[in-house]
Amino acid sequence: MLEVEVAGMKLRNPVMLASGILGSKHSSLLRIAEFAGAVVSKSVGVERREGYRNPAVLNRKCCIVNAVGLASPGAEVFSGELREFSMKSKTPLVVSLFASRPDEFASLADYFPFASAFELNLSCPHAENAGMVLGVDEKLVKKCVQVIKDVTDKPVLAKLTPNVTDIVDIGRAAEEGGADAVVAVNTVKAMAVDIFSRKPVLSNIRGGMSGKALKGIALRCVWDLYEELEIPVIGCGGISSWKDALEFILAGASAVQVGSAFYYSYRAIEGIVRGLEEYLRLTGEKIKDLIGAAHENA
Amino acid sequence: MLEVEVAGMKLRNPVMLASGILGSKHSSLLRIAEFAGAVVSKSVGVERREGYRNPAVLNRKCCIVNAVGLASPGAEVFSGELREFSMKSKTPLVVSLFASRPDEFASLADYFPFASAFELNLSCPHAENAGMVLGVDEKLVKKCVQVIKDVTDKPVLAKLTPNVTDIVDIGRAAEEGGADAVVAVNTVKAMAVDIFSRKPVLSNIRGGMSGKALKGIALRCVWDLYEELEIPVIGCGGISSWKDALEFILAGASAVQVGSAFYYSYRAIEGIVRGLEEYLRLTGEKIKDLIGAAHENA
Amino acid sequence: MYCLRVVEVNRFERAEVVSLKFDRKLRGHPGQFVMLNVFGFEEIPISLSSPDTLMIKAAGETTRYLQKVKKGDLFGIRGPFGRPFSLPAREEKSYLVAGGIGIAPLNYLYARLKEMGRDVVVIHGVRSSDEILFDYPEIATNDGSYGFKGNAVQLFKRLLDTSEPFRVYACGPRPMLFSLYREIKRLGALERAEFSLERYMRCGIGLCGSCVKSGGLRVCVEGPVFRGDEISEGDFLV
Amino acid sequence: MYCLRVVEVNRFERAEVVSLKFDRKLRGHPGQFVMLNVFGFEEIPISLSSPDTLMIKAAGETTRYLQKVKKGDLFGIRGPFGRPFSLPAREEKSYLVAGGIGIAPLNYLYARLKEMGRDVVVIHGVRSSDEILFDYPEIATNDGSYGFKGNAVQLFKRLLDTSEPFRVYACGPRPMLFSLYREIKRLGALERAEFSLERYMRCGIGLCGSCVKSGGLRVCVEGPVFRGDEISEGDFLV
Ligand SMILES: Cc1cc2nc3c(=O)[nH]c(=O)nc-3n(C[C@H](O)[C@H](O)[C@H](O)COP(=O)(O)OP(=O)(O)OC[C@H]3O[C@@H](n4cnc5c(N)ncnc54)[C@H](O)[C@@H]3O)c2cc1C
Ligand SMILES: Cc1cc2nc3c(=O)[nH]c(=O)nc-3n(C[C@H](O)[C@H](O)[C@H](O)COP(=O)(O)OP(=O)(O)OC[C@H]3O[C@@H](n4cnc5c(N)ncnc54)[C@H](O)[C@@H]3O)c2cc1C
Ligand SMILES: Cc1cc2nc3c(=O)[nH]c(=O)nc-3n(C[C@H](O)[C@H](O)[C@H](O)COP(=O)(O)O)c2cc1C
Ligand SMILES: Cc1cc2nc3c(=O)[nH]c(=O)nc-3n(C[C@H](O)[C@H](O)[C@H](O)COP(=O)(O)O)c2cc1C
Ligand code: FES
Ligand code: FES
Repeated sequence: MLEVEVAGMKLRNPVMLASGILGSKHSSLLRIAEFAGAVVSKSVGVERREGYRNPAVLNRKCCIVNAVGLASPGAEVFSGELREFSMKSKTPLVVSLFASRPDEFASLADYFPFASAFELNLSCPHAENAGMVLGVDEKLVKKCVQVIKDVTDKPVLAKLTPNVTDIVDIGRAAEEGGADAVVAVNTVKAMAVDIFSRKPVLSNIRGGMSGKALKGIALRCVWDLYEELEIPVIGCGGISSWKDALEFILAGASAVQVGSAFYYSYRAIEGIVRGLEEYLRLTGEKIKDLIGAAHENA
Repeated sequence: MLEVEVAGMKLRNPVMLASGILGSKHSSLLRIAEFAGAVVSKSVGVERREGYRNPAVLNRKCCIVNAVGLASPGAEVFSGELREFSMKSKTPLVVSLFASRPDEFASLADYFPFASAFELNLSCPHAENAGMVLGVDEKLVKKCVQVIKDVTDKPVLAKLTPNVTDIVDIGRAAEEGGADAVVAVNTVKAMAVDIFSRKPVLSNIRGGMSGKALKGIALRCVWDLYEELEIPVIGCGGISSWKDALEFILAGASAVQVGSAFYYSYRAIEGIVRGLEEYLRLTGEKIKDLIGAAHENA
Repeated sequence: MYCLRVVEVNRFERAEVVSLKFDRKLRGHPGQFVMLNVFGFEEIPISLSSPDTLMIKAAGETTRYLQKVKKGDLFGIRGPFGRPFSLPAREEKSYLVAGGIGIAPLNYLYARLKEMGRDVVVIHGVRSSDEILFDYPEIATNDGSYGFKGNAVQLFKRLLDTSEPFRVYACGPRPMLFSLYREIKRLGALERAEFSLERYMRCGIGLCGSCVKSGGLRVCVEGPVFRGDEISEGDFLV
Repeated sequence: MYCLRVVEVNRFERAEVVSLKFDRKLRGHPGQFVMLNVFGFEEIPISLSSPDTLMIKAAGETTRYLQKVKKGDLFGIRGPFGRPFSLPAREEKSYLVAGGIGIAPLNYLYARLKEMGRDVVVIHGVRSSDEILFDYPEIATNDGSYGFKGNAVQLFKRLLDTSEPFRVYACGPRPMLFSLYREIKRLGALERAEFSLERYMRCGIGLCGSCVKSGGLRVCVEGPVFRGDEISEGDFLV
């Protein structure tokens, strides 16, 4: 009922954990993997990276703004952590990678022989020399995907930024580079100023906005990508209920990723999976038949 | 205490009405002009325009998504409506213009001799052949501003879209074209799907998101534009309280515009003005001395 | 927006009116309206005719389609929105003056006033007996095919007892409202009368400005119900 | 984030501890913490030591700066966050075992338990008499300069009366918590003990994952207070 196949991965349900949320330790990944269709680990680069000073995350009424700055122990150490996960769980593990140049992506793949797939972070909006600095440039995006596809047979997902004039152009570049799917989207550039101290709240000044406020933006990106690309689209941004997830699936998402909703509940994914299940039991349908269904009615 | 001078306009307070909100009739403009520092009228083009069918506006918890489609009676009829306003109110009237080509902007100016300034809508994200289709292109933006500056001595504000890879590039183009200020920002592209009917909610499918969810995005745009441009920045997006307004002013806005907040209260602007007044009475400061103050502390 | 399902359909075919009952009560008050999203057609403003019913008269494409709705059909709803009718003081007698489909919100108000044990007269004016929707005692037909021959305002003038405190609540076509307004103005009782007005609506939430009337008032928020003294003659002439 | 103003400062200079009282009570419970944004420095997690005070020991740049705070200074606050201490049953005697600045959250718990009329023993272990912050009767000093000579866990073992129902609440440095944990485990009473743990925190709201401990539990949400049986020995060794 809930099974989907995305980018060559068979998932028991279409609800994945988004990168960077509780994805740094095998223990939290394991807990979430009990219910998730797949988990994506925190983005990792070749070298250890401190990340930004606190405050690095801000919770507002309708959104989260974060500038964690891709804090990571580096590929070698992190591969040990993730290996532990892969030994204990059957849930597919997607390893998210960041890099400052296309060829760095290639060198990262080797560290994670146990990965079910790789997700390229071409979209973090606050890292100085990684993420969206590559992801706004069609040529670089294509190149990044190509170099990693050259060194691995595993599926490669390109995670896109909405901070571009036309996300479809970027999605097409990823497709041309050989991506097996695109993930739409990472956070939107945003910030906050504290009126009492009269300073930006985040130490990095600018951050990325996620959560409910992102939903309509992400949904539009999924809709447009679905219309123009051949490869599947994975939806991400502001999904916190089964209704949200279904909205994305109807708009063309083959699967969805859930991040900020864990602020409201550790059972975010469990709740969405259960909700979709109940809904489909009522309608007697299969989730995979609903992917993109709203385009026929539009 | 609250006086500011923006783009050559002296405003008794920095809180303006945003374009497209209650800006089609002189009677509603008059009511809002009682408290506002300035009002911006609904965008008008040369010809009458139907706009999109209903549903054209959707209210969600944290945001409004609209695709009104620049519905307008056309310049000639609308000039009569606005003239009535200008005869009855001393509050500066900014006339918002849309066009499908740069030269059309020039032909519009003549209809509104009573305007205090013009605002160029280079940013509506859902009109087919106007707004953001021009506003994503630096050359066109520069050209649009130039042609209207050639035919009028009035201040010209360029209203920018956040749906671009780098809003500062677009802002710079407006500045080079001779704009007296930029307004940041118009709505972000977004949409919604109804899971019961399995259709996009808006008749136009895609719309623009405004309201609280837009605030952090707009604030980041204002911050970045303030750092790079010489001309003043007018903040717009998700402002609904005096605290929001102050946040934008500290981030570099010389004035702010308020739109969706009228969903919560017709007294949105009155409330913001009163709140700022009280705050400044407490601190003993002048609002104009706070413009961009957070940059010094960052 | 949320979705409601139709659980009962009542057709008044000769009047080209349909009454739709939904699976849930809306938390609204008499005089308020919802934005009804008729999927595949338009989203239109419709007054509540009870906590869970809407009555719709065929006027164009969407409302004509609605005449054919079946039990089980789903509709999108935003609202209820707008200012409801205010309620009369205990000693006041209420005159509810409806023209045509204008009976819809007044029917809801009637029920509410009866619950409260108030003294109410409903006057419903229609073109001919075909268009009678409820069996209120005071019916006026233009063609005299039933009840009083004439229009609702004429019947109202005949029934109004100005010797005791009264309130007037009105909904109907513009010319009818205008003639009633002038009558009430003549009586110097504008602040005792409330009129439900119509304007083209897009947003229903006070932003787009398409429903603004004189005085800068928004029919979707400050209305649709206005007190007589909030209305100017021009409001009936647009 | 919102802002609070300091209305009272209490300095314990020899202990390098400061207690800040704010202009407003935080709606929190003993054991919960806030993310304290020290403008110009870092945002750090600090436990509530009462509904409106925080006690901070100098540990690094930010906490050292905090020692110099003055009345009137403003701080950003997110929270209170996290799971508080659970309260004992009426018949249970509570042993609050604190090491150093670990007394902060237990001081708040003590006040709450006293209000409820419960039987409480507070055991506070410090290095020397310089570091005593409150005049609780049961003080252990490593150097014997005051009270019991030894550490808090040794004193706890001496005072614990296992013949009656009891609960243990603990906060302090990792080695102390570990030795207490083993003692409680030996007694087979892990589910009667609660430990307030510390991990590096970024978000404080359960997203970033930096505070995750064994079992996938988040110290900022499922903690900082954990029951003994939710903790594994490894949690003290990282
Ligand atoms: C506050 C309010 C309450 C109403 N309550 C009821 C009711 O209870 N029952 C009922 O039958 N009708 C009611 N109407 C009128 C109803 O909204 C219109 O008849 C309907 O919108 C017609 O739509 P259509 O597509 O069938 O016709 P169209 O062919 O699109 O239009 C026919 C006429 O309907 C009016 N209309 C169309 N769209 C709108 C719109 N978006 N907003 C306002 N008017 C519009 C215009 O005058 C138009 O000329 C109400 C209107 C308002 C403003
Ligand atoms: C739930 C919780 C409650 C706490 N309650 C109190 C309290 O009531 N009083 C008190 O004095 N201290 C408390 N602490 C410890 C306090 O957070 C650290 O002492 C403080 O962060 C040190 O910051 P610094 O910049 O001065 O030192 P740094 O030089 O930055 O760091 C010194 C040490 O403090 C710890 N630390 C630094 N930053 C953090 C962080 N973001 N999260 C967790 N630990 C950090 C690390 O172990 C680090 O090695 C608590 C910690 C946690 C996790
Ligand atoms: C605290 C935090 C850390 C994140 N870290 C990463 C990351 O390392 N890599 C990445 O691709 N996305 C990262 N993201 C973005 C999320 O994966 C996701 O794209 C975004 O938050 C939108 O989804 P949501 O609204 O469900 O959170 C992070 C988001 C948050 C809130
Ligand atoms: C219903 C609606 C209509 C709008 N029409 C226009 C318009 O005609 N021209 C324009 O420049 N902006 C228009 N906007 C955008 C607003 O002026 C403003 O930029 C945006 O809503 C963000 O501000 P807010 O969050 O305060 O609403 C419209 C917005 C809404 C909600
Ligand atoms: S319908 Fe938009 S303001 Fe009333
Ligand atoms: S501090 Fe981020 S998950 Fe706990």
